Amino acid sequence: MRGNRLARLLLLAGALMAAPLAQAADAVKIGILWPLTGNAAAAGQAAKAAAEVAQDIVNNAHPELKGIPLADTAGLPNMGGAKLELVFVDHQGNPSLAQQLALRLITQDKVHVLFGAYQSSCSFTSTAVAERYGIPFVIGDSAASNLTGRGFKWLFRVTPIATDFAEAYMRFFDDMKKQGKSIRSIAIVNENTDYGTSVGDAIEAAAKKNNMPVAIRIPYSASSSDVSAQVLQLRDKQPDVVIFISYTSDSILYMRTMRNLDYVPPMVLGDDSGFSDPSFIPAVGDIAQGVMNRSSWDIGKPGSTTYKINEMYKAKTGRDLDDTSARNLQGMLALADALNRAGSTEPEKIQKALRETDLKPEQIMMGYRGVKYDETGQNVLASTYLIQLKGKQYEPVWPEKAATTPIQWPMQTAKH
Amino acid sequence: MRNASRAAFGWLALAAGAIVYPLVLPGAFYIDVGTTLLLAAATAAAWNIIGGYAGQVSVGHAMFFGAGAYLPLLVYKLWQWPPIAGLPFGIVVSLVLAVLVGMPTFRLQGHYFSMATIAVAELIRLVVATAEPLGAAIGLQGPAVGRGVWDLTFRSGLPYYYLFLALLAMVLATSWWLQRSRLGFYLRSLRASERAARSLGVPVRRCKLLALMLSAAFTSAAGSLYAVKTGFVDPESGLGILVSVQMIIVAALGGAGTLFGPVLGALILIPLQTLTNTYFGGEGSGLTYILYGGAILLIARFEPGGLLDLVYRARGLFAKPAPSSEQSRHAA
Amino acid sequence: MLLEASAVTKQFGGFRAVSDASISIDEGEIVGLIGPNGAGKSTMFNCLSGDLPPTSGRIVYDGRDVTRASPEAHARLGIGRTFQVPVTFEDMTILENVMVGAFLRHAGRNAAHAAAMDILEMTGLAPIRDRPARSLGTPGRKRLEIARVLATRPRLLLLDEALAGLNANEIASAIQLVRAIHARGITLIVVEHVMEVIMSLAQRVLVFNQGRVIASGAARDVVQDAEVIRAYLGQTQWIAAAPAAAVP
Amino acid sequence: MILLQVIVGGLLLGAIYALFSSGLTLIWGMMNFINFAHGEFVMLGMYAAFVMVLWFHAGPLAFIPVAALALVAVGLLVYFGVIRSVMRGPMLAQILSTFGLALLLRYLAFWIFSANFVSLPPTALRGTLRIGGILIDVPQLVGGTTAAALTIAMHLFLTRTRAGSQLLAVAEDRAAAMLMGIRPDRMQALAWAIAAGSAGIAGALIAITYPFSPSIGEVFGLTAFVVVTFGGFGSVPGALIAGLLIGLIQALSAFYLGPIYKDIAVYALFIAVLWVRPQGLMGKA
Repeated sequence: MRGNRLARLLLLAGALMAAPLAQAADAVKIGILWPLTGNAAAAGQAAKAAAEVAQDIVNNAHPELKGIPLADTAGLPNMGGAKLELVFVDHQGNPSLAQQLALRLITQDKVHVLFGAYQSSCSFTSTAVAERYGIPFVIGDSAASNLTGRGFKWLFRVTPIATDFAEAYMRFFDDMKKQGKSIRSIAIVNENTDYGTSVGDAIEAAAKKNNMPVAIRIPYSASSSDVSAQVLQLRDKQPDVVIFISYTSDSILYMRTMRNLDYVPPMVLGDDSGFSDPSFIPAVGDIAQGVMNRSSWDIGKPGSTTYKINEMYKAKTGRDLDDTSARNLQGMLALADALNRAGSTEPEKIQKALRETDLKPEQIMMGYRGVKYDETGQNVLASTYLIQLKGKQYEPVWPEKAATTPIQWPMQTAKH
Repeated sequence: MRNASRAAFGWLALAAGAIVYPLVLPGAFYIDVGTTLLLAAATAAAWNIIGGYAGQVSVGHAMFFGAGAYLPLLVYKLWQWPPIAGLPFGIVVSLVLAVLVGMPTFRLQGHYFSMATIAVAELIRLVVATAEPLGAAIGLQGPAVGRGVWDLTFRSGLPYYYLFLALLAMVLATSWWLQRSRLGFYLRSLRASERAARSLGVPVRRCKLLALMLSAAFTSAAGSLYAVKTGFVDPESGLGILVSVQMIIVAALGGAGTLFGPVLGALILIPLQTLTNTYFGGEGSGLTYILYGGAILLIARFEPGGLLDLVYRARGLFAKPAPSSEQSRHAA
Repeated sequence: MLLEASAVTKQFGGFRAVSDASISIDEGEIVGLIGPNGAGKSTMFNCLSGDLPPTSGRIVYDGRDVTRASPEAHARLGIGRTFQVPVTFEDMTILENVMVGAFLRHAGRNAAHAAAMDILEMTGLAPIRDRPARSLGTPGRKRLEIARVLATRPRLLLLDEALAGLNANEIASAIQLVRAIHARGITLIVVEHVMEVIMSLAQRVLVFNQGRVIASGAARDVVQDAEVIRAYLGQTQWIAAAPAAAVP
Repeated sequence: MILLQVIVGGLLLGAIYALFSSGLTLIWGMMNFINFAHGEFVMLGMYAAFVMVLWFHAGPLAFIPVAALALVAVGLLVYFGVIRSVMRGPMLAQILSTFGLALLLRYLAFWIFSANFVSLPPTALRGTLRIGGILIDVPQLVGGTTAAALTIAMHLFLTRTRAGSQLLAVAEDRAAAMLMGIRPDRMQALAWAIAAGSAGIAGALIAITYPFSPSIGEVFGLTAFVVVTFGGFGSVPGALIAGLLIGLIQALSAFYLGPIYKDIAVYALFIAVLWVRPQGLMGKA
């Protein structure tokens, strides 16, 4: 009898769960998996706002955004003006939950495409579900190299990956050496979860290939509340460039601790993430002048398309668009372009359209050389700028053709 | 014996419900929720053997779950074996861990055991997160696409559902046997008072160790099935403290030290989690956890013995407790 | 000689709870252990039952050295005990409590159940066997403790104030129970405050004071002993009447 | 010289560990109650300071006491609303209740303040001191020494004042204390107020230097457990010594072995201590 009642309860719960999954006609549904709570919530929340901006750009007419495909029309013209409908779910950074939610999005919400999933762990499990069901999955952000290369046919990644960054850094060092800067050795400081580890590994491998000595590699836990020991080690090794692969609180902590311990290396190079967090500049902008950062995103001059996109984002969140969220925004726009070309919500057609994607630099908001996927689904034209903190914002300084201001090297001339 | 037959009927109804559930709600998502529920119930029931019956509150069961989850993916990574072949290895590692943890710490009583288990589990998580052969922070993956039936990479979630159901049935059957066996009596007696139990000839440390090993083995098996189903494990999802805490919450919520408690806890908690996440998760306002945490707090505040107590009180089953004699907060 | 403790000393930091105490018990005896509060009776009990290993000295039971054996080993060898403040297994029923004891000699559930039912009949607890132990009052708990340890089939039973806090009726029935236990051939050592009880039960009495055995012999003789009276000086009122003073 | 620098940094952080752990150890020792939400109390102290700075542009002299008072209020609310009835229940209900509380507090903060990291703007406490070749961050120095001083003050309060000794009496033997006319309920409420208040101060002190978000409590909660077990349940001097020691071990192992080993070193040592001396450094056997 007890069992009966529970079974009934269970059924009721099931019925309740089914309720909100009603369909809206004609829209193209995109299921978006992000960590909206948990430790990576801040990134997930920012990316959510960015996706909503992308939705706005596609669904409403924005003729002021020149060059961006689908901006000037409302909806997807090839599909009779169909709108994008976004279904957000929160996987909380839990890979098993990400798997379950991918299932829900595919089988209950009947989404046509999946998008996500920030943490590589969650991307691993949710893309596998999409692969099994034959639903295209566009990765907006996860950078772990081994996400692609699993033989998946339904996986597309717009963002550059760890090895791209690493190679960009090496090219940058070469350029600097040609300009007569002294770079005898570098140091790699990385937080020790999947993001920091995979980027750190990629940089170390690239440095080895390019005969760039790594003076020291310091993996650390992002929850550290004291990093003076690491800073002292760096001071001891005297590298010419320190590359930080850090989240928000730890990147701020490093900057403060370096200031307190009176240590300024010739150059600090942040690998996006924490250095791009909107909290970074208000917290340590004054002491981190000259810090370089990786970004594929540049707000640009007032009046430019990118500037206007940033204004849209800012109106929504009160903050500037950061690189991580911008890459997600770009991912959504590139996906919308493919959906429009597919002209249908059939998975095979979307897959084919994604494969045929060929966006030119002027059609995108990011500093990529374009969007074009190889057979593993990786965007081979993804690339990055290097930017430098000058005053209250970062300015592009490398590659030269993107630079708005000359690079300052060493970062702070006063000390050292 | 009216109660006994009533209990038997209840179990039968529950088993029947669990077996037909996928047919009633055939969506892949519902099956996955059902599988999650079964996993939660199975791990909580496994934890219940040491934490409930024996009253030794382990806050480090993630080490067994993690061992179970890592070994299948490790044998796949190293030798390309079907992951499920790692299940027995996981159990062996868990048993070794149980002995290593249990031998010294069962001298300690009360919170010391809890603290020691937290510390060992955290230590293992941290070490694994730095161990390259174990995938370090990035974790291990299973075969993305199955190479044969033994890889158990089903497109449908149904086989997993029944695998987890079978596991839960095994844990519950073992618990039922345990309740009636000498070991079960000994565990419940030492939970009440180790000193009195020893005076009656109960080999307390050996019993606790046996219970921990039994509990560890089942937890490990659950971890293995989890890894085979998910195809992925990293230090956080396999060995994180939340893994341990979830087992405790599920068991304690339903009623620790009872046969049905962990199942009841899972029946309430997992739908609660799923519902709050379905309705409020997409907003990302944190409301999911506010409701979830609030519900746990209220239950602990008003039903400290677990919800099963409430059920029993409501049914007035006290007059003649079933032979299993579920723990109950009697007002007499 | 069933049990022989020679020169047992138990030291807690600087405090000697039991000092150089020697006692010997013959099979089939009922021995009373008396003395003022804090005289070391309970500590001695704990040494004899394996709960506390003595600091020095030697305890031989049935020809075997059990000085440092664990409490569970003591139980296996046939030394059972009750506690001064009864410790029952609260969440279990009375029957289950007794079955815990019975499992020592019967691995199987059914055998243990049968053995426990036997004991429950003997101790008069059978009618309430399915009530949870926590529903019992102090007299019931004391009785349950006795039943539980009887189920382990001890040869030597150490009763620690099993009668304290009982009213006259209960004492009478408890004395009956102790006699019945003795009649089963079980040797008993009884710590008791109620002198009448000791007088009527014990064949031999040992008097503890300040950790030492200061007198031993037949109950009547010991009460006359000058040293014993001195030890109890100021406490005569409870030697005589021994009301239920220890009852909380 | 570098070694000295590392040691000073570790000790200053360890002092703050000691402060927020001493509240936990007080409750643990007194009521045999594990509070899984203690880290969240520290987090709330940080946000109390944040709100004061944001709304009233308060300086540390204002926001630290306010954080303390706010958390005292939270502590009392939690005690009377939840703990008083839960503490009589089984240990599992206690764990359950404070774990639910931790989630609730964490995500209430999340709801109100969002998941974004925030940090306090530079306060009057700024700059770096150079003392005999080593560099010390002023906020860190002030934070560490204040924390150490407050921990010692708490110990003195417990051992030298009437209220304190009544509190300890309840911890020692509840029944005996009641016979002496002490009302355990009030003393336990006092313990919760002190515990939460000290966590609040610790939070405010940490907030001066470190950026934070609602999920930061988890880290502090775990650290506090280790400190408390290490020092011995219920021992404030134990918590002080253990806190300093753990800060030191973390700093030294981070420097010599690498930062990812610092928590490994702490847990390994912790387990070793449990083995050899289960009652902790200053605990009673």
